[in-house]
Amino acid sequence: MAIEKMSIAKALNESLRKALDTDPKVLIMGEDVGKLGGVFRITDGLQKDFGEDRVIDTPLAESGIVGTAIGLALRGYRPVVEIQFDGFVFPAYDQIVTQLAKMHARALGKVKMPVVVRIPYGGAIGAVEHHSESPEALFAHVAGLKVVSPSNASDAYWMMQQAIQSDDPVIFFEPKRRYWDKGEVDTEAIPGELHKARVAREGSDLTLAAYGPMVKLCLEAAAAAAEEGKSVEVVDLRSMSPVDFDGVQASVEKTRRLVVVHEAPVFLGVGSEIAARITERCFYHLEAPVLRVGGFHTPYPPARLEDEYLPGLDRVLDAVDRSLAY
Amino acid sequence: MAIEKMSIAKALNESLRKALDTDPKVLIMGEDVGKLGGVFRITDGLQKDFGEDRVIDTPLAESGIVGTAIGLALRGYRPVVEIQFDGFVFPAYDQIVTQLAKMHARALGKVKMPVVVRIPYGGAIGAVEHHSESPEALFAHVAGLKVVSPSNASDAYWMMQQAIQSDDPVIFFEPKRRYWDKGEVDTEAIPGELHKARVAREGSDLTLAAYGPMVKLCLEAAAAAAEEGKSVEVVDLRSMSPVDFDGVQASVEKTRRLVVVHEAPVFLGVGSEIAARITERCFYHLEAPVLRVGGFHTPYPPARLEDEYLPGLDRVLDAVDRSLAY
Amino acid sequence: MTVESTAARKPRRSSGTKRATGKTAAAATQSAEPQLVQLLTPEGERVADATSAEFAPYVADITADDLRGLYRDMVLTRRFDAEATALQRQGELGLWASLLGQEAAQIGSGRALRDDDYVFPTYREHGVAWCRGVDPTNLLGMFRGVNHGGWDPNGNNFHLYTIVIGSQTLHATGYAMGITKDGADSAVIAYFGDGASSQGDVNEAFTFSAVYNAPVVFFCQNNQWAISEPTERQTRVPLYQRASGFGFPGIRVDGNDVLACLAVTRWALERARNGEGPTLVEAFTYRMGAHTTSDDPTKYRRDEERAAWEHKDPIERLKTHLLASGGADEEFFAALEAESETLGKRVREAVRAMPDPDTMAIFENVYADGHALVDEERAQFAAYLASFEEGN
Amino acid sequence: MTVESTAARKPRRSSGTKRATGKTAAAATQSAEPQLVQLLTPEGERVADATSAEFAPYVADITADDLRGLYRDMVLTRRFDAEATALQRQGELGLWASLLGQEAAQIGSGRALRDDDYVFPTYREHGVAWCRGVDPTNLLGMFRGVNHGGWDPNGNNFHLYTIVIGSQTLHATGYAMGITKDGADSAVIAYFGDGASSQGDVNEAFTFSAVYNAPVVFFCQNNQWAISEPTERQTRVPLYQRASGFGFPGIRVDGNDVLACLAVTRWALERARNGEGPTLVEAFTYRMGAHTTSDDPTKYRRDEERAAWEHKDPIERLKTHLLASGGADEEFFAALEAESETLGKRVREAVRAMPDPDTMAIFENVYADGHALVDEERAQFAAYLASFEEGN
Ligand SMILES: Cc1ncc(C[n+]2csc(CCOP(=O)(O)OP(=O)(O)O)c2C)c(N)n1
Ligand SMILES: Cc1ncc(C[n+]2csc(CCOP(=O)(O)OP(=O)(O)O)c2C)c(N)n1
Ligand SMILES: [Mg+2]
Ligand SMILES: [Mg+2]
Repeated sequence: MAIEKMSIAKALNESLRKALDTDPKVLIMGEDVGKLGGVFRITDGLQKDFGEDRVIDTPLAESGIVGTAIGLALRGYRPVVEIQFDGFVFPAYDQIVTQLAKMHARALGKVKMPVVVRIPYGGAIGAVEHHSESPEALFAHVAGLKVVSPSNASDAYWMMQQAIQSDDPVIFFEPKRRYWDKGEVDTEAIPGELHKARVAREGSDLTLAAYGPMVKLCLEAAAAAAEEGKSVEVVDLRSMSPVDFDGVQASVEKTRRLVVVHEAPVFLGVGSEIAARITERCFYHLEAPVLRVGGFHTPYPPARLEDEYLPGLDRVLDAVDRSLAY
Repeated sequence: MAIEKMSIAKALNESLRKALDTDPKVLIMGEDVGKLGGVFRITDGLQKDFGEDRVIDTPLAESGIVGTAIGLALRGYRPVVEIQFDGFVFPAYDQIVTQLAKMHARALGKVKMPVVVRIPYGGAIGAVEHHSESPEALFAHVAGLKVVSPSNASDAYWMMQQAIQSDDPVIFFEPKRRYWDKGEVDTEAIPGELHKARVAREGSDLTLAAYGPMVKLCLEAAAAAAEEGKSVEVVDLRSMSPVDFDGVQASVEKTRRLVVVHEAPVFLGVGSEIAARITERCFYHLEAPVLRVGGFHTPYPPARLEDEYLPGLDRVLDAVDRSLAY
Repeated sequence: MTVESTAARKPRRSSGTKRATGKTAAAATQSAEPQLVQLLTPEGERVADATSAEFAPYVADITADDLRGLYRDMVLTRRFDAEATALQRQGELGLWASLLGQEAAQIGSGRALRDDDYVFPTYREHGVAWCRGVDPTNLLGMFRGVNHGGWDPNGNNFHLYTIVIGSQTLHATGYAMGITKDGADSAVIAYFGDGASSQGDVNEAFTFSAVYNAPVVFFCQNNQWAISEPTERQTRVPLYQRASGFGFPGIRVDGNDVLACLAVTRWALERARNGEGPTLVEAFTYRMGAHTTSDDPTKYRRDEERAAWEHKDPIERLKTHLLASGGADEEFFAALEAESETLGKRVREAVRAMPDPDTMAIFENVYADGHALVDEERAQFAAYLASFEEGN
Repeated sequence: MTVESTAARKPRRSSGTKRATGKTAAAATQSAEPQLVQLLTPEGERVADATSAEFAPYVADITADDLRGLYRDMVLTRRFDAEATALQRQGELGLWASLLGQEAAQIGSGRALRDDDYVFPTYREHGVAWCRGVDPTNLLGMFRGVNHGGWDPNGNNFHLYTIVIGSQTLHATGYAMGITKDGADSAVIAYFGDGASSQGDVNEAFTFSAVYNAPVVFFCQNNQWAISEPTERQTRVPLYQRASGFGFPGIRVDGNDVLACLAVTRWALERARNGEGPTLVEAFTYRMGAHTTSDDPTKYRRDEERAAWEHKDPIERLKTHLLASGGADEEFFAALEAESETLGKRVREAVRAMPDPDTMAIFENVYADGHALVDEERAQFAAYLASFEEGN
């Protein structure tokens, strides 16, 4: 039976396992990914089954991890790199934006960079500083990278498969607060395209666009709005680079209203690009300006304030109301 | 006589000299800033006059430069750090976004981070890879940093003074292709606020908003448009964090049309935020969607293609026409 | 011979190479097991070999009273640490990073400092904080989630905890460069772990401090583990040797010997004050507990390893010595036990009384000079919150 | 004694400290001037000391024919380099980074490689490129501004030039880790400069290569300058010593002695192939010209320094040796001169004939698998350009 109910964490683990199993060039690299199976256990059991040569505990140096992954890719390997937490990707930022993103173009296409950088991201887990950030815009702005984030177990499984198969570098943002959410995964299904948005719930009055951890919240908001007689469509973007603007546009042409939700700060967050471009594409369709719900222009706050800081049901519904009020 | 005509490069040099002269805590740090005076000679003569203790040639390690500047700031110094070219700031990115930007908040205000990071940025100088980038959005998205860019000699002089006096970290983007453009500097004037936009040319039909190297281009475009009977207002943003949205809004409420121009890629560039927010603020005023002219979602191309890649007069005027056609 | 030392250890088992080890043209091999500066054996006896003779003068002034002080520091630090671990289990803290086993390294080095010296800790230097006079309850704020570091760094010349591995070594170096510029004779100590030694920043700190001859002591607590990774994932030679290639001395000290840690740190600080620049001290110790309360060491290390280190316990060792030398009597230990209890109680109560921050604190201290966007968002959010209160 | 070496040099003049140098408790000082592996003196004579005896076997197979080959490589490389400098002055190139003075380091190391080895260069390894069989005109594309690196790295196992200092050392290490995984006995050589040694990435490459015992040779051309900064801005001890602290050998070789560079690189490559892991080679040489054509060295270095190095010229030295040993006659030199002229002409013509890239190339090769936004922007831009052509 190919359909199984599993958590996002398990789906990722299964997907990595399958990749290791089917392609000897696939490697897992990162801090504590071996015996420990990663601090979130996403690589649990993989070193035991595939050996230290395929599942590699690295020195504690993120630039070194990504930099050597690039070298391994040049040698024909397909490294899947784990960054332990969102806030620790920055030591590797130079190698990612200057080397990983640009190598293919620099070589006029003569080398490829099939490297996946996995980043557990986002907040709401009550953690200390640097463990709750949402830096996706800082990668999506950079040409040469692809940036995705699954919102459910099936996507976690299949998007990881596709990311590993991609000949381009993929920054794979894993919604860590949803790791233990379960969903059905059909490991024999034919998956949709990696960079296409998905209508997660149909509606006619307003579109909520989100990705990763905020999709579930938006679905809850849509359900709550439905009780008040408002029909809200939820679009799961799935990919932040490229963004499926056609998909969002199709929804907005129907609903004429758009609210974008992400945990990342609003200012120059992915929502700003969606607002700008959808406004350009749908100028005569929009009944209200595209509204955005997200983090503030502040550092991610201490855990005891994160519930207030993070977009929650009320803030999303408030934005829905404000949009509908135009 | 306090009013003098000088290049942007000279204005920066004079401003740094004045800062070194008036505040013994001010330091200059960077690669080749000493005897050589920097590859653009912005620090020319400063080491000779203020000594190796104030104008410090550093090891070739950007993370180390910013990291030690943070330590010096903790000790009470006010380091002005030079990053040699835009593309070389990324090794320091972690220290900038994780430490420099967040230290003040982390300490609940008990320490300050008066560090200026100077970055000669932008293209059009016929350089090899990594020497022509415009990464400002990657800093403006990050809370805790201030991000500015002067467009003329007077602003270069005064904004540098203000950046050094600021108790917050300021990422100071210097429009390298304009270094040799001359303008009048009144070294005794009372400067405007660092983070306020400036109307560089008045107009009534459309607003062009830009900063740094693109202001001059927009002024040329406005002049060309005037010949065709179109009255274009040019707003020099000066600051990308914070953006003076009130200033832009005031202009757009008058002209009802906005085009934002920057060299940086359009996708998630500063223009996306301006488009999103101004659309929200001026939804009923706008006759056309906010249009953006900027770089493509590609690596900065080889020099022989940069004229095509960079926003030029024609592309700006094309956007003006497209906006006016709504 | 111009060839520098080769690896003291064999290539790792897992390197996957099947090649034979060929003859090298030239290879000066260093001694396999590096010496350790030790002044007090695990059995609590004073060491009297050549190395200790070199460093013993640095603790010649230490009286029985001082020894009791060091002992008290370690006991209270351990007690505080245990209390924090318990508080995490009770849900009062979100996380705790225990220093269990590293008390001697921290108290020994911490007590070597002068008030005007400056400390750059990781997230585990609770013992050093204690030496600096930072109220231990202040350390708990960030682990409870009410702040990211609640104390004034300049209050005790003890910088905020730094979580991103290695970053603080550069801050320490910069601070030390500032001391030199000021013409002061203070010094800086930068703490970091064995794992951190791999970070580029740490090595850049070595370069900067050497080039500028900065008065900084790099104090590496090699507790054998970086979460689940043993030290050989970070280096194939002893860590203290890293320093020589940057042009300054490195030394390995028994990190469970508080006297030796005190002596070696004093020596290194003296070098700094004398204008001799940086020193790397590797305190060879052991993380007796989990990496943090979130960690499960049974996944990656054997119980026997931990058990072997029990015997080297830094507190027991000094206790034995104090008892044997008559430096302390049962009364002292009993009084200390009582003091520990009081401390535990105080910490418990203080944590439970720690108020949640005000919501609007989110917007505070983002900038020193203000920022229009923060102001705008603060106002909008306040209005939004008010809309509920008005019973909207 | 457990203390590692201290700085061989005094604290820098400019460190601003007024403190007296106090006594250190322990300090094993290394010899002030490190030895250099040299097989050929500046006067062209074979060296016969102990060190050279160790490395001479690595070039025992070198015939007079081979020597002429090395000489030819150096002369043609220099000629190509001079031509490129001239082309920059004529406006045909935007920039040029000359290797003048570093021919021996590059040819010696480059000729030590096997075809299946892999090279990670900086932006100055024109001589190594030559050894790899990369058409020199291919190197000029990026300096002319028609591409960012025009050749197929896998065509000659010669990676693209890397401009961001030090990054390529990690790529080299990763590539070498891959070789180990493949069970191959190829090796990797990573070039970098004295300035680069300060970058975190380079030190992380040392850590990774040591921990994974990767078959990589780190070849540092210490040409004494990083743009305007002399080597003491990067380190206070000789650079080759950096390796020992990471657990692998470092060695300094006369970078202007092509034979010694060949021998030492062969030795280091042999170590790599034998599963002995990384080696650091510091080729002690000199940048005879400016940093690049944009640079003005008169701002920061004295003419006399350059003049002193003229005498150590790598090409003259081999020429003297060839003449003295009868390894080459005037006919050979004359023929080579003619060959140089031909090469110069070919390069000149090739550059001038190099077409500008097509505008739409901006959008090519950004992604291997395509990207909707790039497609959209490409289409929009094409339409925009077409609007002019239609005489809009
Ligand atoms: C840059 C960075 N990467 C990863 C982490 C996650 N992390 C926290 S502690 C730790 C291990 C640190 O080991 P070590 O330096 O030996 O210090 P110890 O915890 O043993 O005291 C890791 C990987 C981090 N905090 N920062
Ligand atoms: C990360 C980075 N910072 C700065 C630069 C600018 N830059 C180019 S070459 C150079 C000096 C390099 O010196 P070295 O490593 O000794 O190599 P050399 O040029 O002498 O061969 C500098 C600072 C760069 N290319 N990359
Ligand atoms: Mg450790
Ligand atoms: Mg150099």
